[in-house]
Amino acid sequence: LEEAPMLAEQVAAGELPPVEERVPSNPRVIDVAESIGEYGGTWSRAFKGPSDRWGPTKLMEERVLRAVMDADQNISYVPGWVESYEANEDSTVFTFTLREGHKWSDGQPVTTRDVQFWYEDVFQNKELMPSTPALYTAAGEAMKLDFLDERTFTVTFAAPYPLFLTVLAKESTGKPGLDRPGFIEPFHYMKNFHPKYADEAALAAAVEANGGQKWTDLWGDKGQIHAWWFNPDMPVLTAWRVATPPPADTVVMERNPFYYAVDAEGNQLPYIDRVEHRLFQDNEALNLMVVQGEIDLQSRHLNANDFTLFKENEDAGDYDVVTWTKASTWTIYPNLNTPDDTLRGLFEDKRVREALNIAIDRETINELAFSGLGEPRQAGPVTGSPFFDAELEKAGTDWDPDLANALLDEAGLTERDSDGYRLRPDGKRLSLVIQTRHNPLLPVLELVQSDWAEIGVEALVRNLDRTLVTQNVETGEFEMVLDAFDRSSIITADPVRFLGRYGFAHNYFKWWSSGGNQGIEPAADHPIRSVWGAWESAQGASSLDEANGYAQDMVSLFKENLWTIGLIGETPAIYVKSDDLKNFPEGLIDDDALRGIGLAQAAQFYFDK
Amino acid sequence: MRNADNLLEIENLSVHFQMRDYKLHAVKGINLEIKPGEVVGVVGESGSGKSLTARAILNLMPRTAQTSGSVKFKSRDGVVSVLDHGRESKEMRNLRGGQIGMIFQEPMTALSPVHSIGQQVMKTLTLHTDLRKNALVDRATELMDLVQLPDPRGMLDKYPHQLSGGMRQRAMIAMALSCNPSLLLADEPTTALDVTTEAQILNLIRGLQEQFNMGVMFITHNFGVVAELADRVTVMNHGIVEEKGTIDEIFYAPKADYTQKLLKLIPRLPEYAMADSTDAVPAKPVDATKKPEAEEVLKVENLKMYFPTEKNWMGKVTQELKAVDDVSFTIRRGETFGLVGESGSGKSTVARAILRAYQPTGGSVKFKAPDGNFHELTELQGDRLRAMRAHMQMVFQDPYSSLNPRMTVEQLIVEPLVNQGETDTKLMREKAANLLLKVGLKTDMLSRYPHAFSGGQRQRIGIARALVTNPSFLVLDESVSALDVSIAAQTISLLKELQDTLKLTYLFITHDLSMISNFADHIGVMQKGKLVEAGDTVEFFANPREDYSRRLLNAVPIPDPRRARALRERRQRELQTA
Amino acid sequence: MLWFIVKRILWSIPTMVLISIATFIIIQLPPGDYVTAYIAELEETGESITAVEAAELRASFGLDRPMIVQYWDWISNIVFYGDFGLSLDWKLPVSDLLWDRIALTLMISTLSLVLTWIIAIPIGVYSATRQYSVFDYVFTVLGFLGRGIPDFLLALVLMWLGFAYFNFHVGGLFSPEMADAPLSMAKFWDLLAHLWVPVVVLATGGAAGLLRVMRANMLEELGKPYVETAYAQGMGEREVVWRYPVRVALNPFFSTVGWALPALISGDVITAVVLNLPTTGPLLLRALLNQDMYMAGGFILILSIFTIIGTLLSDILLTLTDPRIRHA
Amino acid sequence: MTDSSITNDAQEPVVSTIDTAKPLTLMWWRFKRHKLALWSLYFIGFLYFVAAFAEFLAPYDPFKHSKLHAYVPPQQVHLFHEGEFVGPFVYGLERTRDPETARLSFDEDKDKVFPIKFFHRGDTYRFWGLVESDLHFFGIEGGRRDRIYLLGTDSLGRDLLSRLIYGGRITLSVGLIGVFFSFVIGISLGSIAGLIGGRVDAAIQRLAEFVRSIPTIPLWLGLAAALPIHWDPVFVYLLITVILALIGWTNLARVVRGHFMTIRNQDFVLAAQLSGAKPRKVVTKHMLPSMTSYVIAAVTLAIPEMILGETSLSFLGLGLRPPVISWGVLLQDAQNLRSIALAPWLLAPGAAIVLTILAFNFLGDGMRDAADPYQK
Ligand SMILES: Nc1ncnc2c1ncn2[C@@H]1O[C@H](COP(=O)(O)OP(=O)(O)OP(=O)(O)O)[C@@H](O)[C@H]1O
Ligand SMILES: Nc1ncnc2c1ncn2[C@@H]1O[C@H](COP(=O)(O)OP(=O)(O)OP(=O)(O)O)[C@@H](O)[C@H]1O
Ligand SMILES: [Mg+2]
Ligand SMILES: [Mg+2]
Repeated sequence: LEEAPMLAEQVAAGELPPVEERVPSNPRVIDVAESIGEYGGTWSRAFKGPSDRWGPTKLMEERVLRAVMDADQNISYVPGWVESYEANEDSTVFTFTLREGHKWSDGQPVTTRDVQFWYEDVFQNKELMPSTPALYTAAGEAMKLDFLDERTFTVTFAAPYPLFLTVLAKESTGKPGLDRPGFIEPFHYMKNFHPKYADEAALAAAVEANGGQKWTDLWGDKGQIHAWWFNPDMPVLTAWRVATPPPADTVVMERNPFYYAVDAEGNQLPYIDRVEHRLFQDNEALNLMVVQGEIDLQSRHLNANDFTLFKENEDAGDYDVVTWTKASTWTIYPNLNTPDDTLRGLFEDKRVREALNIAIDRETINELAFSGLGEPRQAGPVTGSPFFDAELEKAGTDWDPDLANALLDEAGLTERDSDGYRLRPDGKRLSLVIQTRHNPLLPVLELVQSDWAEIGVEALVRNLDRTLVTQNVETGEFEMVLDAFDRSSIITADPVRFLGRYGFAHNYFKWWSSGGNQGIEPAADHPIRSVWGAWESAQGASSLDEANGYAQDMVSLFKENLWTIGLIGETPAIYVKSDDLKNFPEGLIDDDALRGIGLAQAAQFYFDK
Repeated sequence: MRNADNLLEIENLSVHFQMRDYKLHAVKGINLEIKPGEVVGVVGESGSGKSLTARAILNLMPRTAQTSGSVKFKSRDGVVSVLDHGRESKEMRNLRGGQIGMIFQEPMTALSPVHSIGQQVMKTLTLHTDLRKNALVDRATELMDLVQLPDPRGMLDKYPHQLSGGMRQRAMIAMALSCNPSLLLADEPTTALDVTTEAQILNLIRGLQEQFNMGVMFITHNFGVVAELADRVTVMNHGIVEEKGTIDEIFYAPKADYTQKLLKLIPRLPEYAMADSTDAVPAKPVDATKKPEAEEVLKVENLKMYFPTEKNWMGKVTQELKAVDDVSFTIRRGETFGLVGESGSGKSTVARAILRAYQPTGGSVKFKAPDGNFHELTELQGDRLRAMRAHMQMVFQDPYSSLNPRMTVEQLIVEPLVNQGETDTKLMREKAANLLLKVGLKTDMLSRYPHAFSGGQRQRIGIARALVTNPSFLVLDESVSALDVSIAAQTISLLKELQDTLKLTYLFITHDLSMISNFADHIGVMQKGKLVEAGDTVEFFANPREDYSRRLLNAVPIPDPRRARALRERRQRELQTA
Repeated sequence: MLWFIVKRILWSIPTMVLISIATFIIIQLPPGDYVTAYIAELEETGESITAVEAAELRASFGLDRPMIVQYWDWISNIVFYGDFGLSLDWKLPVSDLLWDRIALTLMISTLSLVLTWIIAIPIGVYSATRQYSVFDYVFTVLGFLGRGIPDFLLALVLMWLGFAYFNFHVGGLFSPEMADAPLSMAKFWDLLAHLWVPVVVLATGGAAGLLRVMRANMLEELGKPYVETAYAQGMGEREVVWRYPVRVALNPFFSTVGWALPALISGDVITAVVLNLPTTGPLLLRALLNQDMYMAGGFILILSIFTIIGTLLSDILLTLTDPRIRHA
Repeated sequence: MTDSSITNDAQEPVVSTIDTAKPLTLMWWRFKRHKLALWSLYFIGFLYFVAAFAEFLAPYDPFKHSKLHAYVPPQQVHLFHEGEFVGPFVYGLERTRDPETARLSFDEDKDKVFPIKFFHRGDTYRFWGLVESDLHFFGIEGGRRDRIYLLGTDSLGRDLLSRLIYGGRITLSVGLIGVFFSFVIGISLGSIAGLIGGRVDAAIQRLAEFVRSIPTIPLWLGLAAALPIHWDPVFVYLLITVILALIGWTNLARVVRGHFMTIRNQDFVLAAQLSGAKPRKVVTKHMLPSMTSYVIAAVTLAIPEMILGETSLSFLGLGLRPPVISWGVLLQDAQNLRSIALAPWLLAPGAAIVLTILAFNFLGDGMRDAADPYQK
């Protein structure tokens, strides 16, 4: 085992145990992408504000298990902070074993007590978690945890739940502290802030000092204690831990001396000592940092539009532009729940949806708005995904305005007004408001607008504030919205896009997901019910293969109904990488279901000096 | 210099203005010289170029003026040819204020509105003397005292808008005299001063002139003042010098027709009112001139106007200046009420309070409108006040500041008509043109702006504006003070004519007792905010009751150099014996 | 004067109450709340929460209570404890966040403000006294160039030119390697090298305005007779101009200068955003967009207090500089 | 009321023969002497002319994109082809895309000569939405793909010149309405405060403080949600400018008030009041003219603010946005490093804005001088 030079001094001074005592006896071995690295260096990147913890989070988050992708884009799962995980035959009981000698970043051992604490005092605490997240339930019942010994625990469901592990590898929001994956809490630290364990007066004082009123203000959604990003004292399992938290303008993360992974030669990871995140407010400021060579590695907030700009300044800034493929497809969602009945009727008519689809000249959009770097396609699983469907990818993408016109005529939209626009059955002009929060995509919509004008459909483009669009989508007050169809690599990890959420049938989805308490009930024969049915079957399947089969059915249903108007997808995800930074793999799939940059295993990046 | 003795030599000075399609020759090649210790009186028609000549000496012409000729001044460091130097040059800077003092004709506008009197006077002192700090304040206070301003120390902290016309004029005089200049350019410096103050100021100038051998160019329309002060006189008309000569030559052997005409028109106090009259019992004028008693038009009762001068921290007034204190008088239709008195005694304030330019502190003003009813002016507001104002007009003491600088003469004159709803522009224009002619101006001036006129011309524009609506009541505040005697006479007769035909009523504020004696039916005398005497004009001039009134009458300058000299000598003798 | 100030302070109490209520209402005018903004942010990152979770979140932030209760909670904490509450977004006390950035904000905005004045007033005076001279035209054109190009674009262009043609390091206030270095001469130079862009950008926009206003007012005053008097007293041109008309011409400047006070604290948002300056302005912008109501509300309240103080200061300045107002 | 005594004895016509120009005529004379102002007036007139006849003067449909012509730099107009005079013409375009950087570059294809034709028939349009025509001021003869781009094209291959010409329409009309409104409100409230003073002034000052304290962003956000989404963006923008005016008056009001407080007791104001002028007239004819210079300067300063303000709200969904074309919107296209570095010609709208506001400024200068009685 090798010692990072940065820590050698502390070890010599006796402040830190030697590396052998810090690393589990059975550490995780991470395969390097190119070569064994060198220690040291600071990785500079940029962040946009307090909520932009997603960037730092994804580059180093730890999970029970995590996805890895090889050079042939084959996706597989490996254990994360557990030594092993195992499911029983019918996927009702899952057994996890912790690593021997694994330590929190403050040197305290990681045991099942930490898991038990999470389960009993957080997960089951009604003040922190008034309701149970659906992903921890099966057949309507919450999971049960049993602790066999210091290192082993089991999770038991009332019904088969084969997708449990897949979900765990992706899902990151689970209360409290929202952005943190569940399952483990540093008991020795957090107990100081839990009324069950803490001294009442001391806890009250801590709450007061933090400007809160209740103990949950310290811990829950309002608190900082529990958020690694804000609290440097919080013990973590990740490769780095925050040293200078926000609101500093430069947030600094430092290596975790107790990180549990090594490279093939036994060097404790990570190689890089420090990660610095500089605050920026506007994307152009970030672009300037990039071309000036101030960024060592970053993709977040970089836009494919700027590809040429970045490319041309590669030499000036001593960096390379490396691309991955984005799993998302820019998609216009017609709202099947729009309050306008006539319009809803039209949207429910597949001929209309198909006409709107094929009226669009996606080649031109790709050429003009994406410099030809993307691919005209329909919303659906990305190339390389196990659920990829070549037919869906091309469904409705053949540009054929004549056929589109014919389809609309067939759908009864034959009347036109003096400007040449078609009239709806109620005599009003067929005009569709497309909302979007993506400023850079306005040119795309301008092109769509002129394409649709050719078939007598008026598109009104409205660029709105992000929150406003979200609010409109939440309430269903929209006609069409342009957004990314994402999470389309491992769709079983998070299939909400297919189920209608935040897109073509948000209110139907709400009805379904709330068990009929909220939202709008679709007609009994509405095809969306079959999608939900397929997903329910997948969740309740007894094996992963069976579940995946049902998921594939969902994809087929999607293809059949053509609910969305996908435009361009598989655009390059731009990574700006400093010339010195090594072991960054090229050509992976950038998707949240695969945890974005996390797929590249940041702990093994290094600087070649 | 042609003559080494001369302090100032003006040779062939011409000034013209390029108007759009013609040249306006304001000064046409005049020559003038002043010796040290000499007072040269400059008299002449209003608008004849007197002020421009004075400004040329300082090289401070309006920027649009084109000047030719030469002006040579013997400064302490040698002869300076003024016009050869730039307006802002260092040479000029040395002369101005220090060696050449200038009293501008219109002191009301000539002072900076945002600096206190003290700051402005002391600025000249710091520029040209070594006085600093306390010595500076002391000297400034002394100057205030010299020009007869009350509360000299307190005066330093006042701002121009808090002072009466005469007070501002005196502040201006103090500024000009502060550095004991070797040449004083006094452009009608006593127009706003009552005769007693005027006499003292003249004394002061004479004293300095003797003490420092100061040369003085004294522009005035008041032949009494000329007679009192001047050694030589220059008479100007239409931009040329009509006649030059010693004072006696001009008064007793005038050659030019214009001079003769002027001398004939000089208003004089009635003989019976002359202080040095040897007649013990003056012959009273014939009673027939007296008009029959007419109805009352304006009743002023216990009028008070106080200005706060000090406030405590709560904003409560702790000390106030009683500018008008309990003044009552009545004016009858078709009459002229002459208001005279000390400078700063509250005359203008009375006028303004009557017309509700100020809200009086107390008292009542009743005005009989043409509808035959009395209206309490102090209580009117808004439209009703405006309705009353249609029957009243005022000619302001300071013509310059009362004319909107951005309006042409035509706009200014017709404005009251427009306000009354008149829309016929042609008719209005004709009226305006006629009025201009009546007050001795030319109709081609209609499209000029106020700043392009001489002081007297502006005053006449003010009169024309006041007359255009034929108001039934007119306040004239020092309205002919800047006019030469001939135009003043013409204006007065115009006013009289209007009064006779239209039964106009005038409140006439003036310092010119000689003029008012021929014009007013009743006279009121103000002192320190109070109306100390009021009564029939003849009565007043024959038998002034109050001590102050007598002093006023005594101090009237007499437009007769010999008599003035005799009087001066007599007074000096009296002083010595006393 | 003292009473005047006391009276104004009394007046400001109802004004503040009104402002605080209006602010609180207006902040909540946009549909949705912080949780909606939070959902939007999650969506953008490929995450989601359920409707139930959203409701729980609202409850935990107290967003589900009636507005009046929320208002009282907020304002009473401010009035009685000086506690501006927790920022929902940063999960930190609002006051901490503001204090953190206020020093730098004040420094930059004061610097650019003072620079604006130092540049604009003399040039305005010069332009008026030398109307239609070459320099008058030059400054006019430069001024309007600064005004006609959005600050944002100007900053970008300057930075790009600096980077592409002069190899300057631009953006932010320090180079990355200097940011954490201890205070030193080198760091100071580094700061100066970065500061010129924001200062130029901020100054050009503001200076053009003040310059033209000064010029206009000076032209109005220069023809007045009292200027002649000043010359007749023997003053040189510069002294005449600066002592007399400038004082009168500054009236519009004094009328509104007090409102520079709140601007000093918030800084220029757009420029700060593009130049990546760690000032308070972007913080407020972010808070408003994310509906971080305590952060936004507290900040706006502070700004309005300074607006009120600024008006008072302006009025005091006006009375001090112009006796005609003082005695009115 | 007749004044017999004055008019009757005027025997001869005194007015007709003499030079008594009306004040407005006087001003025009003085204005004409300011050559730069005169030229600026012509220039502004020209701009409005261009905006009025945009359809005819613009060579192309401003919305028509071209797949092959994205980011074409401004084309050079030549006169001589291979040493021979042909009159004004442009060469054809040769497009290449760098496979590495994806950058498009265009070279002149010296084999293709396209002479510029005036009164050329091209894209059809409806003039003012009424008359259909296809006549354009100029264009080139050639295939469907051959076009002339004097100012280059934008990212969608649309002719920038045409867009600039169309953009002037909104910028020079709607953009200036807001300026007008905020001036009316500012001047009115300022006048009232300065003229009446006392309690009225105090109330207006508190109102100003209040209005200044209102956070605008949430207000706009609220509005963005409240306004029907179908409404025409130009109309929404118009509404916004009016609302902007409702809160943008404070500065001007305070300045006017400050100035009025200094002059309200001056003799010429009193004289106007005594001559029976109503308060409104006293304000508009006497008091405000004394701040002509300031008001003109403030207007010229407000114009660029409004033009640029067009887009500052756009990220909230409220300002003008594409497909509406205005100079502000066009300039927004250029507000990124990408355009500055790769397509600097997209900054052309900025030049148009600067030129326009300079013209407005010099026009203002001329008007100021014309209204200034102290000028010759
Ligand atoms: N700026 C100017 N532009 C045009 N004409 C002017 C200007 N200033 C003065 N004048 C004209 O020049 C002539 C002389 O003016 P000046 O002021 O010297 O007269 P004045 O003799 O002092 O008269 P008064 O006794 O009335 O003061 C007048 O006719 C006046 O109209
Ligand atoms: N606005 C004001 N504020 C304070 N004091 C004032 C104001 N106006 C006038 N005064 C004072 O009131 C007194 C009377 O002034 P007023 O102008 O009525 O005098 P006047 O009799 O017209 O003198 P003059 O003959 O010199 O014009 C003076 O002492 C003056 O200082
Ligand atoms: Mg004169
Ligand atoms: Mg007076």
